[in-house]
Amino acid sequence: MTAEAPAAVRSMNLGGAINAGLRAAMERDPKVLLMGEDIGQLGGVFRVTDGLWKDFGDHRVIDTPLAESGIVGTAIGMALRGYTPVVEIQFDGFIFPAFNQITTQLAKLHYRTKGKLSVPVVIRVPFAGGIGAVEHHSESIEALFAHTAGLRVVSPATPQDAYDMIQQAIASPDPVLFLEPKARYWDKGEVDTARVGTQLEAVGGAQAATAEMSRARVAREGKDVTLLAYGPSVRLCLQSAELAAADSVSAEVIDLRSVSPFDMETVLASVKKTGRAVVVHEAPVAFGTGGELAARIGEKAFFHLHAPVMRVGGFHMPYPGSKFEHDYLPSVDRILDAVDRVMAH
Amino acid sequence: MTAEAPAAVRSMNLGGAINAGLRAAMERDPKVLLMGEDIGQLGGVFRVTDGLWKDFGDHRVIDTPLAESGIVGTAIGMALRGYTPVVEIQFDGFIFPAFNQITTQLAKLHYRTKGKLSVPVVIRVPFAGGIGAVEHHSESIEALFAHTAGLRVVSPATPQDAYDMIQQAIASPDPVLFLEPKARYWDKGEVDTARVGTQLEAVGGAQAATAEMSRARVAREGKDVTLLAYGPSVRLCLQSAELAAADSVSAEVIDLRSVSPFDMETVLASVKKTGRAVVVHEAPVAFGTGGELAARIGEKAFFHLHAPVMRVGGFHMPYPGSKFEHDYLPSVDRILDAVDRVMAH
Amino acid sequence: MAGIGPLSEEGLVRLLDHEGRRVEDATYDPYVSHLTMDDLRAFWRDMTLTRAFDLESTSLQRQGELGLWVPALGQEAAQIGSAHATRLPDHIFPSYREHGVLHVKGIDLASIMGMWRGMEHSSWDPTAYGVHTYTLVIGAHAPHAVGYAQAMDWDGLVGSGDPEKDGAVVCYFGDGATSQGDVNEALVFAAVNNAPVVFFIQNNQFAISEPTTRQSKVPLAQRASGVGIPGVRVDGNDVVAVHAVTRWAMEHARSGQGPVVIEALTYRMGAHTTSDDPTRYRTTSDEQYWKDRDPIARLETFLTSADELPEDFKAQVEADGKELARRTRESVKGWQRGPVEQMFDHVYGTPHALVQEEKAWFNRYEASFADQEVAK
Amino acid sequence: MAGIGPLSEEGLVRLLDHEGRRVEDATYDPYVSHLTMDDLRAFWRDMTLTRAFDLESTSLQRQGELGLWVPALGQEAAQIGSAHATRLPDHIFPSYREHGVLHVKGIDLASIMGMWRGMEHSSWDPTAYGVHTYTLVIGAHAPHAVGYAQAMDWDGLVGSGDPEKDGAVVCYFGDGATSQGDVNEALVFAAVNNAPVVFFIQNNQFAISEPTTRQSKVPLAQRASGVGIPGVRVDGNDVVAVHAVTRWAMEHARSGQGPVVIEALTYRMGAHTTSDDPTRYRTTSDEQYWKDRDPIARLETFLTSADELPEDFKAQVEADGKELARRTRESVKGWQRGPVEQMFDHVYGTPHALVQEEKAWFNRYEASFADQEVAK
Ligand SMILES: Cc1ncc(C[n+]2csc(CCOP(=O)(O)OP(=O)(O)O)c2C)c(N)n1
Ligand SMILES: Cc1ncc(C[n+]2csc(CCOP(=O)(O)OP(=O)(O)O)c2C)c(N)n1
Ligand SMILES: [Mg+2]
Ligand SMILES: [Mg+2]
Repeated sequence: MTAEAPAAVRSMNLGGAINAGLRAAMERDPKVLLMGEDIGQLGGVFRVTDGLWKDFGDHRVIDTPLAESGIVGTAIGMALRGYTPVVEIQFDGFIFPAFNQITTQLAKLHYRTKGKLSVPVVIRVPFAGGIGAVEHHSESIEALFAHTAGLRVVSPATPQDAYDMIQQAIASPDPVLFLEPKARYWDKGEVDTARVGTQLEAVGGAQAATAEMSRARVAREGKDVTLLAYGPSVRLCLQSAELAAADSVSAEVIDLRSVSPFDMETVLASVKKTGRAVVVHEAPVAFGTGGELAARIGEKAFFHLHAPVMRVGGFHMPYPGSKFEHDYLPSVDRILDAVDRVMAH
Repeated sequence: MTAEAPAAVRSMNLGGAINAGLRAAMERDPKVLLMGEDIGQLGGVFRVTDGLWKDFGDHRVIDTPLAESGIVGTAIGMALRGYTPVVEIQFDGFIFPAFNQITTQLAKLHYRTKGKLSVPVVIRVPFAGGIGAVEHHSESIEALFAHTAGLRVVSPATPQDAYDMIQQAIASPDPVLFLEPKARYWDKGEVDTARVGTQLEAVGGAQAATAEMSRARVAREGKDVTLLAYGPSVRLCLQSAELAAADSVSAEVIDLRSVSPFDMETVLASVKKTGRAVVVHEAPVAFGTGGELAARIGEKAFFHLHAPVMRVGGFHMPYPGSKFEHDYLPSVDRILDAVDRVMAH
Repeated sequence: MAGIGPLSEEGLVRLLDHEGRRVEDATYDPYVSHLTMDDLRAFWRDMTLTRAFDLESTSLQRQGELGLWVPALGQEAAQIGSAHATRLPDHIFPSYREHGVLHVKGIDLASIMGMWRGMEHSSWDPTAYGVHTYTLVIGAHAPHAVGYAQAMDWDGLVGSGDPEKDGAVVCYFGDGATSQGDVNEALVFAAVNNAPVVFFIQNNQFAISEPTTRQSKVPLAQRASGVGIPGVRVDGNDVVAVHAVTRWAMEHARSGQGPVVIEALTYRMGAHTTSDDPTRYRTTSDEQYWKDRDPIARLETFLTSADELPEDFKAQVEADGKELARRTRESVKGWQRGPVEQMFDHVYGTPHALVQEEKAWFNRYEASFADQEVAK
Repeated sequence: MAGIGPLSEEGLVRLLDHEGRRVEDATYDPYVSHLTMDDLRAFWRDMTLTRAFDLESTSLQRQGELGLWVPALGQEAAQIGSAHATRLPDHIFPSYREHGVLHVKGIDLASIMGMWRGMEHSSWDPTAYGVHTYTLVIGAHAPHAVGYAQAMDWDGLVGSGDPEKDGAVVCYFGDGATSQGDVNEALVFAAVNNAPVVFFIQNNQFAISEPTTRQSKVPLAQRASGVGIPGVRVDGNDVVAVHAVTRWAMEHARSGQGPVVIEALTYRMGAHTTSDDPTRYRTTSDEQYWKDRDPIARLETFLTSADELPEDFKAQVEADGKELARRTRESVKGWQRGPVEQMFDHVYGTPHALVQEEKAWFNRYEASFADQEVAK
């Protein structure tokens, strides 16, 4: 194999990678526009859209009235005329006023019209907890949207994925809920900025991009137990795997990346190998995405399992005051406790 | 044991039992009021509130403006002043405009105020499919609410339960999502109208009622496989059990009655006995309540299971046109197919 | 609009009174001065055909051929008059009762029955006709209309200086819908963005059983003033006045002057849907009062008194109505559902692993019955 | 309000001009004629204490003692003036910035810090003070206020004929909130039910970074006319005018005449919250303009020119402010989170199997560490 051209690798944090990805998408396609509360001059409360208003102007970076249903609803109308609106919901806990628009309109218009209409709206949501915030600013909402067909739900865990996946989400003809692990905005990493552009500019790029965005990634190989996570919990699982290794337990970590759909092929391959699985997410365990994973692993790999699939996540309660979140959220200790339990079999 | 006083048993259909239950609750407590769209003079599009406006008047049976968020939101305000509003959402598919009020306010106010405030609002929703309706009139929404702590989610399957549980829901100090299997409104049954009143008038009645409403019921005993269902799917499971019996498979049917919380004690006792479980619901299987049941059964009864827990339910798609619903919905055939699969082990 | 209720007939723009006499109106006369008797006959024909179709549809539902029917009876003038004030590139966001609008926009009414028969959720190509699909969630389409209108503006289709080229959006909804958050947010977004959209309220006096007085104490057009845009009330049973007001509003929007609210006061002469029973909540004398104000009869009286409705024209329209009804009946009865696995199509625009897996399972499952059949 | 924008200072009700001079107003003078100099000094004291507390809170956040602080700087007149027009059984639904209102209603400001420190989600007993908990979801409390108001009416607390006995509800929200569906639905429900509720908009000119012009092209009080209720614009930096207008509105509501919208035009002198950086979106000259219109200074000038603000009174208020700041600082620093299993409490009002199970698991899990500790 000959040496490849040097990739355009830059060091970025996760929030900056989304910013750069948005910029690249806007440069690539003049129909891509951003809308949301405070995303213009302010650059968003997390500064994820910093600089874009200055460079692309009022018409492509739109500060909207303070009404989430109206934001998503008007974005749908724009999409119907060929635009690709990328909506920012300021915090996870404020997506609910738009629930009707997302669930009954955005998710269903393509199906409703038997494919005659497409609404490629991307909804960016800084989600999950761990930043010491007040109420409604730490919610994990993925299960509430994954249950609704027609939406894709993804969450990047690394700057590279953040950079690639935001562009893939924008390129996808389907509506995408893009969940940004806000506590990881400041995580640093190397980002190859060339690859996704090449993918998207190729014939069938949007399809390929959607498919790639929907695939899981083996973040660490192992053989005794599979840790399944996405978004903010991936880093935690990697740390847990590191510690488990010290205890001679070899944990494989799968970064699911996509919640709807789950990449069950990758999941099942791993679980069939290890015979044990622990699912980790911040959302309450009850009726969460971990239940779906556990059920499907059960259905498809029952006779490979040495132990029940364990779930580590939030409790059945509203997200508590931030002084409690350390205890509320899944932790390395709780993950290792679950690993111990599955390893006992 | 001496003979008990003859119970006040009447024959009713499920819709009529809710009507009678609402009437009894309104007679018992002058603070109970009904609100919703077209529930007054019209008696609701399913006539579930028929006659109540005439007998209780404008102030207790309130036709509201056409705005679900406003309906639930104002109901919360009334509850804060000591009223017990029973809200009707006209159809399952129209609850989403109220999603924010239900999820961020109704569910959380008690927790938010450390118990200082209570909002005992009951939200009645004719839910699920099978009536040949147009879009948005056949949705199964339970998973979208069960994931949120602070709400109770229940669904009666028989006229007796409809009569009892609506009154227990109204008596409960917690907000309750009361899911009425609309395709079963016309199912007939005998209803003892005396028992629940006695329960509610006793000391600690509200607590006892809430607890009872949250318990599952063994609807049919069996020993080879457990069929788990609630609301509209219970009748289907009983029919399936009947047919399975002809095939020498003894199926136990559990009518869960409550989705949040699930009565895991009853579920686990049954599954530990049979070693096999099939969950049936109309909602899409993916990220549905069956996943939660399967996961929890896995966690708690793994080594009792002869086969993976199977799920029978809707597919990952919007509820299709009514000409397709017969194929979309779980059927006796699909349940028996799942029973065959678990019995193969 | 000060001091009057939401059902008041005071101060409505009216160009034909309810006895079919022409009333002068300095403001709106210019917007109908171009209309010829041929145009008016065409309006009458459209209203009459819409009604023939509508009555046939109700009877098809009664015969079990449709799951549901939503009649537009009595609202023909509001729909035909306004729709005739639009043309491409205008785009229309209907609610679910605007059969008359569809007809004017060239959608063959016989072809829209798939959704009411339960075979599909929408029936025509929105792009081809400039008419979005029906939306059953009350008010949910209102913000779509606003976003679409903003985008038309960005695309250079508004206020270009060439009035023939410019376009705007019309968004239809009912009196009940005015209470929804989405409709109010749409007004806010439209006003602040100066979006070229005309909100056309058909105040048919009922949201199912609830009279408009349950939604408002004041005329619904007044909602416009809350966000600082013009609002006009028009006699919704006067097709000429509706046309005039809508033309004015469309020119306003197309030329870049921003959104407008029109409230057309009309009356739902039929049931809300075929599932409804209006005898439970309204009086026959009320119904009779509005029967006497039937929008079709009004134009008919005007044309007849002007000796402009020849018998042969009437006979032809009647025959056309029968033919439309016949075609509708036949196409409905003939239409079979597609193959069952069709229900798995178009959930996504690109392959989705779960849908693929479930579809594959379903096909295997279905095939297993076929195998059993064969085995027997 | 015709033809003016949402930030216009034209036509505001004003009883003290920005140089602290009394302006006459035939309509609203009667609503302040009862005020004595003692009352005005009390207003000034409340504003001054609120500000002292507010500044201390910001510095506590800077020191890491609070997770977040939401300053009310500049909005003291709007809050103190309006709150003084309420008394039990009136009930208040604040947004999240109404610290001045809380203070007037007798809630010890030092005691409200638990929620900003992350120990809890709300801090006072709503029933005891007639002040609902803060609501962080913009606009979500507006329908609560309306429902509460309707229920007050049913309870015989409105229009009883005895004005001393009657009550009403005040619902506070910001300029940004006026765009939310919930706020608009609340207006609809209030209007149609004639609910005794005063919607009090603090137009502080910003929703975080967005100026009010992103929410509306017209004054926000005009939203009232959309649903046919009275709307009044008042100079929100004039505590006397705010008091007058709110008194009028409360009497209107309490006597059964229905809802009112008040828009108090003020200016958020500080950041949106301690997480915000206003230098990114507004100019210092704008800030200076409004600094010159500081509501506290305005009343101070008036009182001083009338020779009604004795030095010893000022000194005492200053000392009280320092004391409040000190108490706040100490109570914040001293306040420890409750035991961790507290987080499982009050999810439901009656036992819920899942919560019980998870709590039991958690306690066992926690205990296992204690065991390990012991084992070591
Ligand atoms: C969000 C929502 N809530 C409730 C319904 C049920 N529903 C269907 S039509 C209708 C009344 C609509 O009244 P209006 O807006 O006046 O329109 P009309 O039917 O009179 O044309 C209702 C309540 C719905 N479709 N959507
Ligand atoms: C539904 C919702 N969306 C977004 C937010 C985030 N947010 C918090 S405050 C705020 C601005 C509110 O502006 P305004 O209503 O004018 O009140 P102010 O903060 O100026 O007092 C925003 C967007 C929220 N809290 N709730
Ligand atoms: Mg109507
Ligand atoms: Mg503001």
